[in-house]
Amino acid sequence: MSIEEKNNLKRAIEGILFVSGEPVGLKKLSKLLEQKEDDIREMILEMREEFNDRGLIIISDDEKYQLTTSPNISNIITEFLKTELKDDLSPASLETLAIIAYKGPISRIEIDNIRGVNSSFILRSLLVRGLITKEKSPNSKLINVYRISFDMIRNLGIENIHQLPDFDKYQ
Amino acid sequence: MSIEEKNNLKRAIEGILFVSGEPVGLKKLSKLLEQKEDDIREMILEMREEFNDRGLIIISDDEKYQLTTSPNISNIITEFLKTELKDDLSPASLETLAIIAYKGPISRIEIDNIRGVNSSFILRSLLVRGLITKEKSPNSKLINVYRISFDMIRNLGIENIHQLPDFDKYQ
Amino acid sequence: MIDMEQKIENFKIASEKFSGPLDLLVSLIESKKMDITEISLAKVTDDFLKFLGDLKLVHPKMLADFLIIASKLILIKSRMLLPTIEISKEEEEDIDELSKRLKIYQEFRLANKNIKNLYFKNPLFSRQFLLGKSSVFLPPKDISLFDLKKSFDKVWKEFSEISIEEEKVEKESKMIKIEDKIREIFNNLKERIEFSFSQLTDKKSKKEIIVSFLAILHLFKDQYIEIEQSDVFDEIRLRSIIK
Repeated sequence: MSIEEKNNLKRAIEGILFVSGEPVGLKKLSKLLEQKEDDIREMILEMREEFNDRGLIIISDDEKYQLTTSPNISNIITEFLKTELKDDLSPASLETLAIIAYKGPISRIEIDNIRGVNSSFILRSLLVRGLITKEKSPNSKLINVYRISFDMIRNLGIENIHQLPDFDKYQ
Repeated sequence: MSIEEKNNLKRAIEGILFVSGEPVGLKKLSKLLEQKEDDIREMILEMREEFNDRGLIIISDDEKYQLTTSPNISNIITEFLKTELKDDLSPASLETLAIIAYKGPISRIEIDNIRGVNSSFILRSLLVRGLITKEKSPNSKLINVYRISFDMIRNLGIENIHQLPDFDKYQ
Repeated sequence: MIDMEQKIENFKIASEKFSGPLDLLVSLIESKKMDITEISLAKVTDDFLKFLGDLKLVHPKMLADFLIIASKLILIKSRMLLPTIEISKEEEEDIDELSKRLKIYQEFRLANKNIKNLYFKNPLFSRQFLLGKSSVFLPPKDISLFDLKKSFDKVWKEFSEISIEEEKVEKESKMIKIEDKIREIFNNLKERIEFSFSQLTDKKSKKEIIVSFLAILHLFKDQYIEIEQSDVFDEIRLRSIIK
């Protein structure tokens, strides 16, 4: 392979590992990139060396690869996660949570339509904080619906969602 | 800063952007890393240059930064994610997006004036689709201004809005 | 008669095709490879009015925007045809402003092309927020039932107001079908050879009057009727010329 070909291959590997939340198998990489497994393995070895000064590393297990943050920045990452997850809810997050509480189970499209803005990021952050849960819609397997989590219901000091003020009025 | 300090800072910035996935503001980075905003800005400039051969790039708008895949691996990532992304734009949506991209942040009245029609419905639909964002005007709290979203910047495959063809001509 | 029915069937131009009156106007001028001048505006006036007449279904909000431009075009055209006609300073400024706005609009059409060319050509992909992090219960501090209800009340009220407005517009736009109006006028004309615009629009809503006006413009253009008006604001008389 020429240097340019090698660089292209490395770029592609890095991009794939970046967008994938899970470890990606050597076989899958080889098939997708139309390259021999040995060549992919070699590229990843080279990448690991080149990544020396970087904030990311490639970890592997059982011929599967994953991109993750380097251990020497773990303190700052922990700090970052804390601030992201422990902050008070923004008005936009509270509004989304309230819609899910009163109107759940409800799909993202319905939430977006009520709010008049896209809610993808807020939904994701409410999910990670465990304030809502996601499940497949009983009507369509392609659609996810959201509802308020049981933990959050208890945190509000009620036993079930029907005890929300004016709950019946809004149904 | 010594080279080692610089490298540490860059590692941390990369790691935070990686874990977040979403755009992260300069203020937040500066506070978290306990460094001056100017220094962070400079580090990101250097990182962008160093990322030249890599599969990832840093995109930015409004003093926020996001780590994304590089435009020259779009095809392979699309294949890997098996996503059907192409989401068609009507002439009215396209026109409104173009005005906001080249002239944003811009108010509805200014948009209406260029288009010669009322844009409230189009703006709402672009907001719901997550292609634009709405914020209070820095000059008046009563006026909302619109700018294109990071999602839209990503859809356009550019690092920042100044990379749009003929951007300066419209300023 | 069959010809007329056929014409109604053939009205294919949808208002979605153009994003507004400026878009239509610039398209018409560009299709004739002309620059934006008073002369070119006068030249495309007929085509502009024809388009309005051919509209199958118009969003009432947009219709008003189209009509404002139409009235300016008619003014420009009348001045071309009758150089002796006197126009006020205000009207003069109006014409100037229209050309200016069209030029700005035309520039943005290049911007549209740029956006269209780039859109999803080489998209960049990001990671989901905190991808791979499993969910842990981290409740916000001090969120009460009352906060939740207050926030919901607010967003629900705003949403209900928008829905009502959307429904209203939907209903109105369903009512305003130019082709129905043309049909109605056409049938009227079959029964009476001549009638006035005020007879036609008696006790009708403002929007219906506008649509009726567009409909008679259309019938006039296709030479189904003659229109006569002796002076500004005088009664408009319609006469059938169908053989």
